[in-house]
Amino acid sequence: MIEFLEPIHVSHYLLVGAVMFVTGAVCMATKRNVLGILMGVELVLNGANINFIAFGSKYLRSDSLGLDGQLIALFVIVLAAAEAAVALAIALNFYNNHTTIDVDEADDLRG
Amino acid sequence: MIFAAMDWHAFFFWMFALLTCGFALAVLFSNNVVHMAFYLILSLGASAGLFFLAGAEFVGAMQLMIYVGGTLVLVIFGVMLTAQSRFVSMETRSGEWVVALGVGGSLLFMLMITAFNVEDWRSPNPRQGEVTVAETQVVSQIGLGFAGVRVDKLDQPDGQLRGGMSGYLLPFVIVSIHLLVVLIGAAYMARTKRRKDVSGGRS
Amino acid sequence: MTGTSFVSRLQQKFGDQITGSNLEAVDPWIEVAPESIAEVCQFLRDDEELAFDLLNCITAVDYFIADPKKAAKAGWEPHIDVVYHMSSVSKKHSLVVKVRLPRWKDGVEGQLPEVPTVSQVWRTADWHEREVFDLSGVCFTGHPDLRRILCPEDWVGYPLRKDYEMPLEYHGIRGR
Amino acid sequence: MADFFEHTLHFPVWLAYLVAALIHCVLIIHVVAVGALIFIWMERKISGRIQDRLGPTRVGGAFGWLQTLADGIKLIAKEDITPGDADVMLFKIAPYVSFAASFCAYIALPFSDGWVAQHLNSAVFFVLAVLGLEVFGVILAGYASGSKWSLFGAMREAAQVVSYEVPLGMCVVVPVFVCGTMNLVTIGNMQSGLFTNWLIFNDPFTFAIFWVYFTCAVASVNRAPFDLAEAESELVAGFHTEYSGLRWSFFFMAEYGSMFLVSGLAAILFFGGWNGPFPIAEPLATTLVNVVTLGNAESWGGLSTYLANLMGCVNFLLKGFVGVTVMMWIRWTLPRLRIDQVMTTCLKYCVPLAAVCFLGAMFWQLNGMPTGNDLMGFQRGLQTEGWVETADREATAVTPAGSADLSADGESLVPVAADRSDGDHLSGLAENGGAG
Amino acid sequence: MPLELEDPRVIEFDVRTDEMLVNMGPQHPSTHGVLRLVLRTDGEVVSEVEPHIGYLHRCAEKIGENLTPRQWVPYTDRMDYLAGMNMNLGWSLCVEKLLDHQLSEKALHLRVIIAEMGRIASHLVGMGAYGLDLGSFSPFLYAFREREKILDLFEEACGARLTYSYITPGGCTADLPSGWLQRCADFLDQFEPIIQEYHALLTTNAIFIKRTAGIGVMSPEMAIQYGCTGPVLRGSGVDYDLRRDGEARYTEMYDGYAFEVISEQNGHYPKDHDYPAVPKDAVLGDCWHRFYVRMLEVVQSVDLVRQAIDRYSTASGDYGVPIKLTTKLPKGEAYLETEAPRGQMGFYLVSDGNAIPWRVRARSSSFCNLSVTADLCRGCLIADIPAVVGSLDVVMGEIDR
Repeated sequence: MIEFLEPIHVSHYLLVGAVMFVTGAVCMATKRNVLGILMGVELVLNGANINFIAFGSKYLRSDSLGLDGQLIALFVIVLAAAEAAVALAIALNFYNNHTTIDVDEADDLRG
Repeated sequence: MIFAAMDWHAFFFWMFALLTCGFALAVLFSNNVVHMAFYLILSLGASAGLFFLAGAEFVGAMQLMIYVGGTLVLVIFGVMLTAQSRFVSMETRSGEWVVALGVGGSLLFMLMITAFNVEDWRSPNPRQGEVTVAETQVVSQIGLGFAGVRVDKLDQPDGQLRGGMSGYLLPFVIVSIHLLVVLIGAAYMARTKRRKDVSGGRS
Repeated sequence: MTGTSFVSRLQQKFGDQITGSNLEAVDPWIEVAPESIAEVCQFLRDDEELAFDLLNCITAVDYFIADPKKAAKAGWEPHIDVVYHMSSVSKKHSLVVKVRLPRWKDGVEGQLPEVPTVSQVWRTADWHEREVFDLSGVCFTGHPDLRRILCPEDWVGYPLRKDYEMPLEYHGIRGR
Repeated sequence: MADFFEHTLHFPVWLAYLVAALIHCVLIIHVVAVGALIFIWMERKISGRIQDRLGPTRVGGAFGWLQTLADGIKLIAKEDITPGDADVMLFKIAPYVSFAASFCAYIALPFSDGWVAQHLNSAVFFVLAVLGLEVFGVILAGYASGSKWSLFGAMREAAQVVSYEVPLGMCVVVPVFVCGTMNLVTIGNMQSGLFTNWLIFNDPFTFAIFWVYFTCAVASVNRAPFDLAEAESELVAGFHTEYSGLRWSFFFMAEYGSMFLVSGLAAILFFGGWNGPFPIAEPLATTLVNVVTLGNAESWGGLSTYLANLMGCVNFLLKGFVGVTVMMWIRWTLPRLRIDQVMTTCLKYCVPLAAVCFLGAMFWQLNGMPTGNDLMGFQRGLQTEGWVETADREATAVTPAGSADLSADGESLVPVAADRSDGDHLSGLAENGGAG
Repeated sequence: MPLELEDPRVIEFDVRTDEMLVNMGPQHPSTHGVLRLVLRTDGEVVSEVEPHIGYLHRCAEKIGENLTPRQWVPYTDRMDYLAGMNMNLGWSLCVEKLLDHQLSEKALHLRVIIAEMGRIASHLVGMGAYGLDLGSFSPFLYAFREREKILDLFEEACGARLTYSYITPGGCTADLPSGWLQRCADFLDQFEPIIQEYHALLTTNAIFIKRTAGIGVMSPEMAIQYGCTGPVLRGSGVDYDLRRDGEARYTEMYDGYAFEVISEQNGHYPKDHDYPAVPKDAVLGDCWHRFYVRMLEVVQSVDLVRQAIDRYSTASGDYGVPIKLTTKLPKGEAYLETEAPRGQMGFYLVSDGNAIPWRVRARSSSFCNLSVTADLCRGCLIADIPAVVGSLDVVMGEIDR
């Protein structure tokens, strides 16, 4: 067990990233609330970020991604913020039009 | 003593990892949308701790500032705008749970296998002890990287590997414009016009 | 303008709707038939020479004596006077108009006497009439929102009537 | 400090770091908690003086020194009420969220040269980021209280803090830009010397932006005239309407903690941090040690430096206190703004002003126009870091080999250097940036 | 806020939130006592306000039917408890009107001194409390510092600081103690410059102007329609003050006094040159004007008291001996309004010939002034509600009686 637990290397970070990613994905799939889905997306993006950081860390790998990992993580964060703004706007719009935030009600296009 | 025997990096890693994953799961299993938002804050905050641990200070601070500070305030704002009791908790149908957890579980299993299968990722950094604190303090390098100068790669002997020398200027500009457009668009959408049928019937 | 000219002017306009007046009293007053009070007030406000644009006060005075011996000596039948005090900001004169109502409508105890509202003439009459309704039990017909104003909505009785009895208890609170 | 335990006292590594961390924590929590005690006492005295009263006079002697302590005891003894409609979990946790955020930000705030719990390369950013988290406690409290007034307070707070973070960030970037570093210790040290070295006197734009910063800082810590989240004449008590006793006092401590934090940040970013207006601390300390040790200051190693740092710390605290006092002064003088006016102030005035000042400062700097220091010349602090310099160095170190390697996509903007000159520079930083 | 566009089916709106019903009061810091406002809010915008009153209802009128007029004087104190002297005055004048009781010259001047000092004290509270409503604490204490000095003077005269019962039907309960006039004059000399401090703290403060100018605008017609009186009416530019325009029994008190009725006429206030100019954002009839009228009235009252002190010391007659406790009232009725600090305070007295009145009625100025709230506050922000209600300067004791 102790061999699994330490020393910490990239795989452990990947594990955390994977858990976050899957949680986020399941969250997106199961939540009926627009905001819940939005939070799922955030979790997924953050899971990916952890992987980037892990691959970019000089502590974990001698031949790391280096700066690229962090730069890409930054891009992801910024894009996530942008995405959240748009998603929130969509959610509000949806709420204004349907007076609900239940995505299952969004079936206007259904024949 | 147990403290002496402990690897503090590992200790903090597991602490933050548990917090991150635990609160991520709490987001998943909570039905109250405000609780979900709160757990999400904690989860993202803890993952910022992981970033600090991995030596990415700037990204960690960014995570706190933009992700946790900015995004989630927006989310909570949204929560409040829709804070009606009927929306606060919306139960997921149990059928969906079964399917989602099945698919998610298998995905997790697959990802874990992958993560622990690559030998290179599993082996610790041979020169871990040699890494100085300074090597991870890369704020100015990040700044230069965005401006198009990759100072960290200047010492790369292999010319091929110095391919990304132009840095991230172009993506940076693109993202900036993207952000601007998105903000304007979001503001426009949130204030959209709504068609109201005077006759009262649904069109 | 003085009290005499008000009366003559009103009588000219409304004839026998002006049922009485007392110009020798400390405050000269004019009595108007209940059903035409709204028109009279409208005229009083809109007429250029009268221009009573400010309604100071609406009061109800309950004339009633429970003791029949004393009541006989009082010299009046039991009734309720609704008194309108009005004045003019521009002309700087004032007037008292009274309306005499029975204590109960059609003599049936519990049926509030009715008088048309003047709240469309002066907006301030809205609250004053609510207060009179609340405390003296006069119903102002046509009032937009005739509810109790000072007493709780579920209060029983009209405290400023002379025969009012304080309830023994109100929601578990001892009254007397 | 950990080095001291490790090398001088021969502690094991883990113990050295643990003890060092604990000492830092205890010190900082004292700054926050004791600071709050003093600030509350100060607020009472100042408001009293402003309003022609005496303020507390009895508890603990002549000036009511212990009034806050007495109040604290009262608050602890008070019943902790949870409303029936409350979301119990969030309601209970919200004050701690607020307090923790305010407290955590102190981790990166230096009190004197190198006296900082955790050297962070991006300290400015970290402080702002963590301070921004305080709003969560408020929002959660507002939501969880189950009271409409609290909800109003929380919505106002959310709107206000999110908008004010934009100009605040822009204001903070200007000193960062002038100094070329985000490390607060370095920024502070760069302003050593005469007061003309202080960044506020650097150029007209830094002078202007300080006022914008201060306005935004007052707004972001929710002090009058921007205290809309707890506007007592409108929202009863805003987000903490339903709180009582100790939980309520946590909000209070968080408020005073962040008040000092933004004032301290202003002191470092604009007013020279721990450097006094005249550079007398170092010589004074040396002389003092010389006198005491009969001229053997050298042999006493870092004692004089330590003394100088101590004076610097006092200096810094004084500046922070001045900032807090000004905030109190404003609070007891001005009426409160309305929510739409608060937002207008931010979007119509603060953001454009900050942007103009940012551009102006950049223009000033890039054109090498005279700074305040040129008027009354004095040696600037020698510690510099920064990408401006790094880029210069890289630009001068162009080698033919590097230019030959210009990538084919033609997007390379800066010529490439092949040698590893950067390493030295970075390791030089390490001394400065090592863990405390 | 919905905005009508050309196409009636298209409505533009901000982020839509849900309507909320919020109770402001009766225990709320800015509702001046136990006023309860039920707000229907859409976000921060208030779409509807409904005042609920009666939490302080004490049936004063019913009590008046069981006490003699002099016994009822203390109950008038408790109506507008911030200006008890002026309440006493109104009731005393009403009783004297019915009795046709004439006062000596000296008693009249004494009443002017007391009433105008009461007006100053009351306006000081109005000013300070308005600062509180807008989130500024210090003016309140500055105001109370000066008010305390007036209360000290009142205490010397009658022994009470809040519920004086000093002015009684027939005169006053006692003559002024020796040296009182000098102390009063000293106070006025010391107080007058301080008014400029208040102007600096509030009237000309940029934030104060932003919060009050153009808020709660009431046209003169609307003010008269709602029966608003006093500074609220004059803040809308109506030149009407019972001290000048009232009935003779009241205005004889002020005969020979030089004072101006404060209201904006043709864009100017009297004394315009001495005091801060009207800010350009201010609209006639808004909260700022109502506040400003009170501030200027304080100056007028200071002038009036100065004149009254001079005339009192040389006047003939006594201070006015109160009527007997059991004096029989003549049969009949009398209604009299006086200019109290908050507006026209009217008392109506119906007598059947006994010592105890048949019916007593108090026409409260705050009652009428408050009734305009629902109209004034429609469509404003939550933060404007304290600003509007505070500018009406209501006292619940008077409204609920």
